[in-house]
Amino acid sequence: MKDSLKLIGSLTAICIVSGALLAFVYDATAARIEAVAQMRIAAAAAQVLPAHDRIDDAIELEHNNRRYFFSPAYRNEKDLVGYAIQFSTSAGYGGEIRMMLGLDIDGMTTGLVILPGHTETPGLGAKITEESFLEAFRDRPITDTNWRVKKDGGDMDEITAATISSRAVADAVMQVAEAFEAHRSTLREGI
Amino acid sequence: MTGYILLIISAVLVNNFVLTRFLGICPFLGVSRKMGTALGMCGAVLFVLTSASAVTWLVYHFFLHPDGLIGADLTYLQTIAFILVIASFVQLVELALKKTMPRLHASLGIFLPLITTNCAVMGVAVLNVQLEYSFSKAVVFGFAAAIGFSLALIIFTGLREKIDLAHPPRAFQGVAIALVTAGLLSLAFMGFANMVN
Amino acid sequence: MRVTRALRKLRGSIHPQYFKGLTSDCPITEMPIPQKLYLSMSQHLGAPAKPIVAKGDVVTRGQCIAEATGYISVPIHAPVCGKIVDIDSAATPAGTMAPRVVLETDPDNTESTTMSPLSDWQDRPQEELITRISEAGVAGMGGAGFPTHVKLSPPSDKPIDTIIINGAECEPYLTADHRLMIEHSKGIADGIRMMCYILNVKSVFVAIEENKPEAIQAMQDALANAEKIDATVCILPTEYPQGAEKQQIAVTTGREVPSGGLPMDVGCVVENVGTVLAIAEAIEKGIPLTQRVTTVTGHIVKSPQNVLAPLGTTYADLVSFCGGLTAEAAKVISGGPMMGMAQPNLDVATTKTTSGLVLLEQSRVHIYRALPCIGCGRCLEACPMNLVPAAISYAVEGGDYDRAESLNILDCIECGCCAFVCPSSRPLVQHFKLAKPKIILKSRQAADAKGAK
Amino acid sequence: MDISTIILTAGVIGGIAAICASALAVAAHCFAVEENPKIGELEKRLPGINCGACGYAGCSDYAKAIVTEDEAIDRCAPGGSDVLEALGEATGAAVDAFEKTVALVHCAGDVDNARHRHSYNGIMDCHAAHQLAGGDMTCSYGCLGYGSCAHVCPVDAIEIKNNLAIVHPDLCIGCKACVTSCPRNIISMVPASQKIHVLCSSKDKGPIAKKACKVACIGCRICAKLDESAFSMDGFLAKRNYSNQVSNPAVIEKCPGKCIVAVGVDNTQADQKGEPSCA
Amino acid sequence: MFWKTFTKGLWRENPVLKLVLGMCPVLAVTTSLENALGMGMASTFVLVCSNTVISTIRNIIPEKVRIPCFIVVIATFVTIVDLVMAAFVPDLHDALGIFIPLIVVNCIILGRAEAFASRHPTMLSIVDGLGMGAGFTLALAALGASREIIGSGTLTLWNELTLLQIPTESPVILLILAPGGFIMLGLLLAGMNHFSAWQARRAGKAIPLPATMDCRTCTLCKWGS
Amino acid sequence: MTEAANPIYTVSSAPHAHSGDTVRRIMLDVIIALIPAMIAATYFFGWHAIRLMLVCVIGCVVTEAACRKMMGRNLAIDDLSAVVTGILLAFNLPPSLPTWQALFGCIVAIAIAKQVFGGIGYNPFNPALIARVALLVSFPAAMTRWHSPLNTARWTSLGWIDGATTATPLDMVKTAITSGDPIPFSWDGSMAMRFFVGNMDGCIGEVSALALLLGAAYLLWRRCISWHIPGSYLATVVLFAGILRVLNPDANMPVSFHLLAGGLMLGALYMATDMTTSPLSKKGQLFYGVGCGLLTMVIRRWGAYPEGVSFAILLMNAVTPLINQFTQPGIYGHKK
Ligand SMILES: Cc1cc2nc3c(=O)[nH]c(=O)nc-3n(C[C@H](O)[C@H](O)[C@H](O)COP(=O)(O)O)c2cc1C
Ligand SMILES: Cc1cc2nc3c(=O)[nH]c(=O)nc-3n(C[C@H](O)[C@H](O)[C@H](O)COP(=O)(O)O)c2cc1C
Ligand SMILES: Cc1cc2nc3c(=O)[nH]c(=O)nc-3n(C[C@H](O)[C@H](O)[C@H](O)COP(=O)(O)O)c2cc1C
Ligand SMILES: Cc1cc2nc3c(=O)[nH]c(=O)nc-3n(C[C@H](O)[C@H](O)[C@H](O)CO)c2cc1C
Ligand code: SF4
Ligand code: SF4
Ligand code: SF4
Ligand code: SF4
Ligand code: FES
Repeated sequence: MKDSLKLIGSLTAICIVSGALLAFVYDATAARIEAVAQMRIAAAAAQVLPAHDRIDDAIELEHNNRRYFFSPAYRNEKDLVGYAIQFSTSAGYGGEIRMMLGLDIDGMTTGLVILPGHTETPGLGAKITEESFLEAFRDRPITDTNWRVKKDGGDMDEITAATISSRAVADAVMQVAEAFEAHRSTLREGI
Repeated sequence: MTGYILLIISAVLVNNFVLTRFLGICPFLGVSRKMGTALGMCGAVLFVLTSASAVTWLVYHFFLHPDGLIGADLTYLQTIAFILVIASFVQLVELALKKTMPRLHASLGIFLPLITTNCAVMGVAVLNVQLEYSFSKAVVFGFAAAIGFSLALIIFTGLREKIDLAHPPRAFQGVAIALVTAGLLSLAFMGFANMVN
Repeated sequence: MRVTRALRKLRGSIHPQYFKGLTSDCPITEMPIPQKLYLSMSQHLGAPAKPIVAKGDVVTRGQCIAEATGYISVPIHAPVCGKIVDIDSAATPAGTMAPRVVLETDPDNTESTTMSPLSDWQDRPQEELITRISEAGVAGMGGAGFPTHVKLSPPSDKPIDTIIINGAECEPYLTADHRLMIEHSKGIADGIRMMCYILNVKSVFVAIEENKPEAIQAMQDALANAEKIDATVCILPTEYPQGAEKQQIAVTTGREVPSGGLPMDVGCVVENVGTVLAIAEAIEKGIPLTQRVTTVTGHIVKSPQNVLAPLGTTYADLVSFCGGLTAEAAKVISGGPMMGMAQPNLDVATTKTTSGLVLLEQSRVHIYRALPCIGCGRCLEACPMNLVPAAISYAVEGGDYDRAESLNILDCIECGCCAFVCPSSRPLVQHFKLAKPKIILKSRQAADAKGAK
Repeated sequence: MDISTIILTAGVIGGIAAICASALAVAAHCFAVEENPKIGELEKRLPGINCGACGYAGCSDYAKAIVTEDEAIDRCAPGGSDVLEALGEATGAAVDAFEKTVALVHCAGDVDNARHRHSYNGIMDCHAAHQLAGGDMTCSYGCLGYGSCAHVCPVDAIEIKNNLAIVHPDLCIGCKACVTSCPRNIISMVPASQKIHVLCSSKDKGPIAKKACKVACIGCRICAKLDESAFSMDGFLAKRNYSNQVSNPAVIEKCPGKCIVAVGVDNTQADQKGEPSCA
Repeated sequence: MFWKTFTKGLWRENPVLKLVLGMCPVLAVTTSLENALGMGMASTFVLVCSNTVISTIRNIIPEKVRIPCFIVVIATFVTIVDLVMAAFVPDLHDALGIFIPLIVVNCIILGRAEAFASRHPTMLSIVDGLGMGAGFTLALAALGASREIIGSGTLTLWNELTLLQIPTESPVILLILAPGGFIMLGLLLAGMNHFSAWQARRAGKAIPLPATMDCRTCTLCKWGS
Repeated sequence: MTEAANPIYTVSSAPHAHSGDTVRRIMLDVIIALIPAMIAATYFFGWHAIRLMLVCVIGCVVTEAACRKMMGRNLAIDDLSAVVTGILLAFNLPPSLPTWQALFGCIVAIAIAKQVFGGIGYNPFNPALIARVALLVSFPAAMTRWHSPLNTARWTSLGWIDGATTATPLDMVKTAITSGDPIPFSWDGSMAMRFFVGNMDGCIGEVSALALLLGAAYLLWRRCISWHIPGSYLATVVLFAGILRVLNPDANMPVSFHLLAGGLMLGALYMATDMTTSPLSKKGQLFYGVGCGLLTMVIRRWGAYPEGVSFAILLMNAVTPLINQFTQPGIYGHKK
């Protein structure tokens, strides 16, 4: 019995010490971990939406059962310059592809990035992350572009031998355009 | 229902625990010499993975999750809590088995401790949290992962029983040839890639 | 008397080139007595016989020179008169060392000691006949050389209802049994009747392959008016290994000897035609088994023929009796090419089981240059026991004898079909012969250990 | 840093630990199974290479045998004196001096010396060759050279050179695996300190032995006469008595069969070390 | 003494190449040199810390709960690493994924705790942890570098520092996929075996047997008993 | 040593007779059987077929020799198995594959998939298929692009003049079905005939079912292969494809398409039948063939890759040791 108590006691004691230590470390890192998430969005936004210095929490929209995160971006802390739109598609060859599209207040796209973590085939579908594919998505009017691959009668060049991935990206942007159209009023301030 | 079936197919074939996720390689290499031991291991893994999924899910959602009993976000304690719970649970079962069913213990029980320090069990617990599975999904996932592990282990044991009698060059004898074989097996499993999207 | 065909087909089988034409038409010729006879004490399966003569002793034909050393053992008799000049140890045709008695013959002395003929055998008790067979040194002449009296005294819980006379002679080259059936069909028929009497059995099958029509005819004639027994001449297709006991039981009676069992487990006794003849001679004439017909053959033998030679004749003597060789031999086989044993030289002497002596020139010698098994599965097709020779040999090669055992290596009859067909030229049978004794030893030790506890 | 968070965290994890530990303690109590702690104790002292030299399935099996069956403690050859001492300490058994032994092949009949009787065609394994007509060497005692011993040696200490098995004494760990593997029974363990050996196993009479092999023992008794304490005769074969060192090295010169050899000293076995042959 | 303890882990008893332990992270995270190094260093950190703590408290832990206590200590440091990496090297943290929490079940760490730290003084245990960790990192780096070079045609650190660029359009992607991991590790092990054999032969020593992963040789399973 | 007075006899274990068949002869038969397909490949793809076949055969043989030499074992290239592997590997490559990638395939096939295990007979997986899959995974772009057969440039150019590449029929069908589009070509009798003869996009050796069947007939006649594997394999595919077609004619192609398109014929007749990697017993071979058929169709229908033959056969290779264990024939004298 005494043995058992000693046994329980020592394990519990060690755990209590560990717990305390961890609580301390957690406390010390929590803020930073939180910030990392913000920083990531900011970094991506910096790529797709140049010239802003503040970005707010995203407005979540739903359209056709898909969710879109519109983060408004400001210059000089107050002038809205556009939105960084986070969205994703699961129509890729390998699975989900997460993207961010930049949109300025004139309704022109300012850039598209594929966020890390996609599973398209290296050498084929993975080419969607390359500038040569993505540049076609820049500087186009969001509502007046036929965001589809040429094979489907749209305006976008598909990547040779990776139509599926190209199509997935283009179609997803098309959906963004529709969502934007539908929710234009929700997105206050201007546009 | 189809959701569960897809989950199972995915865990067994497409994202096989051993061959594509690299979880539980140690027992995969270690107990694949003889079919008898491999089968024993499979039985033990099936049991432990399924029940560990359940136990860790409960611990996570009742104690660690902010919506649980405690009401505070203690999710960062998941590693330490999981390993503690799994290790104790497995040992408990082993002790009980040894006493009450010595025959079963001799065939399956001896593998139980081996599984404690094994990535597959811890992996399944962590994945359940990461993939935000419900309780029933978590249990099914644990079970399917174990089936995937067993499938890979049994096939691999069959191959190894052949290869152990082959004549590889000396440098390849032992683990090296086993790893190459596992690689080729994993290559064959790539045929299931992206089957469930 | 009936004539039938095989009840069923062999499961696996092969069709080697037979070359029986070399000797099948050569009548049995008796050989002049050689100068020296080398009588191995291990002429049969079981414990070797123990010499009861000493160096310098003079013996007469038919005199017992070595006595049986147990139940599964038979005595050995002097084939001719002469003087014992040496008792030493030498290799048997099987390659094992055994004591040997060297007899310097005295061809002019025709004296002989025989046992009393039991021509009224039908009125004598069966035990007496069995004792006679044992005293006459009769052991199986078709294969392993198992003491015949043991086979004829089955335990009471294993009733025998069928006797099968093995005249298949499925081995290529050999024709000794073939000629025996043609020339001594009457004696064989007598022997059959005696066996029936001893075992109290009516049903007899005489199994002969269809490539021996003359023998089939002769046996039919000899058995035509056999009263009191129900004899059947069973014509088998020409396929190797039709003559193997288990296979023969299956094709003639449809029964299957259980694994690890004996023919008597399914109520059968299988005897070679030569053995049957020896039984008849021993009982009716009181002559012990001291000579046998051996086919001396091969494309390089000048006049291949079926030789009736005393036991202990060296192979060199046999060859020179057949006129010597036309080209240098590269391989000398005691027995047939499928199951016979290759000999290191011609100094080895015949025994009760030497059914043939085959001499091959270099171009007919198959050299084993083993490749790994490529898994073609031909050996499976060929195996009459339905084993998986490829897997067994793979296991033996890798030293995994437990697996070999679990693959039923012990059921292998070493017929050689698998090695015959293997394109990788694997020494499959050698693997089995290598592993079987070790496995048997191990399981025996395990059994002993169990018994000790 | 909020002290209550720390207390909460520590409390939760401590609580989980306490529950687990108590459950275990209860279980350990309820399901206790007797086991001899000594076995584990001994096992720790064994090298753990599971080579089987002791004759058991592995180190733990041997440890068990020592405790439960009173098995001798000197059976772990690879462990040598260190392990013996450690085991002695643990069991309290008396420890005799541990003499290192190595395997020796009592044959010098390589291709140059021994004659072949026939040409063997079959599995490259001594047992298999021996099974067929008693082996392909004219000498029915000598090494067949198909390397069954080399095959079982766990440390590659045996090399087949010119059709003759040669043990490298400094590589041999004394596990005895080769001894039982030889169908000719010509390998035996000899003290590592002894360097002079009779490298012949032929019991044949002189002329027969001589005809079969150039370096055969012809049973002339010269060695036994020159050094009685170290050599004796067994029929036509000289035997080394390893409890004594060779006092008269002249035997090497005088042996007409040239089968008494100083191994590992001059141009002899150990000297011939080269690339171990690869199976 | 210290030096010997340190180098032991680097080569003679290299946990990956000689002892064949902790294979999961070795295979999973070595798709690039950077990940490999990250994993190696994270594990080394945990190894050193847990060795330190365990050898310090080794005398006050009751025998019966020895291993559970070790596990708790290890898990604590793993969690610390997890949190710190999430905060300061988030990309690496993402790339290593669940293999960070899985450090806790890495046999090497528990193995060293059990086999070394619980029997040796603190300083020596730290050195042992450093050596083993360095050996682990080295093996991971070798594997990661070779897989990255062949599999993606580059060798990059911290996302921008390109050390090497193979001028090819089509690298052998196989190498960075799961099968490539197994095969490359197999080849690496075979190379090591060959090298050790060659070394031994040159030194006239017994040729070491190639590593075999066999549960009999692992001491971990006996925990708690 | 003086010359022995007596001749030295050969002593070996029984049997002393042999059928005379050799591995080399079997391999030679396979090579002979592949000749029609080689001719077809050359006719349809011209110089590039010749280039690939030469590169693969030489690559495989040289790799084999080099490996054997490094391992210090006898060369054993005269058994011709490396030649067979080379030809079959070439047959599994698209005509435009760069030479260096084909060579990489040879090294994978012979070094990694065969010699590492000890050479002929010891490899658990089909070497040529391992190489094909390794290439497919490594260079998906190069391995899934095709230049059509009878391309005008097939004889005139060392490279391909016109850059136009297409997907194979299976690939097009798969792309169409997954994206819900109509199937881009019509499948009728004349189309089927075209495919049967070999005028379709695909790997150089897989296109002509006619040539492959001719060769297979020879192999069957020579008893190098038995009907069990190809028979059960093709029958399963027919059955499975038929059921799918009946259930949903819009999303599934007819049975004849599945039989003729892609590498099914090549796989079923020449690659699934590789003796080393397929079960020993006839019963096991039936299971194996059925397994191959099922997996092929599952991967074709639901998998990411348009073609499932290679993976199916490799997966069944993996379970072959298990099949061998569970299909031990009923041994004489054992209770059934
Ligand atoms: C191994 C392999 C990987 C593939 N990966 C992708 C991919 O990542 N993205 C993609 O769109 N298609 C991928 N494909 C599909 C084919 O390339 C398909 O033919 C193509 O997407 C459609 O053809 P097209 O672009 O020529 O119209 C892959 C195919 C294979 C065999
Ligand atoms: C160990 C052993 C024991 C045998 N015991 C008996 C027996 O008790 N009764 C019997 O009729 N035959 C017995 N036999 C003989 C066999 O049935 C068989 O006839 C004999 O082995 C010769 O067969 P073979 O030439 O096909 O090898 C025995 C054989 C062996 C090897
Ligand atoms: C493969 C094989 C083939 C055999 N062929 C014959 C044969 O052709 N003729 C024969 O009499 N015995 C043959 N035997 C021996 C028989 O199995 C059996 O032992 C013998 O007929 C028993 O009779 P015995 O005791 O009178 O010799 C063969 C055995 C084996 C294993
Ligand atoms: C009928 C038959 C089919 C074969 N098929 C293949 C094959 O698909 N791939 C291959 O690499 N070798 C093949 N081979 C050759 C050989 O069996 C192969 O290289 C072995 O797997 C090597 O051990 C085949 C041989 C035969 C007799
Ligand atoms: S020797 Fe044995 S394994 Fe081979 S065919 Fe005959 S019975 Fe079958
Ligand atoms: S016949 Fe020879 S190569 Fe064919 S499966 Fe049997 S052992 Fe293997
Ligand atoms: S010593 Fe014995 S086992 Fe070794 S090679 Fe010589 S005969 Fe064979
Ligand atoms: S097997 Fe090797 S190590 Fe063992 S005793 Fe023999 S030579 Fe020495
Ligand atoms: S490292 Fe994953 S099971 Fe050992």
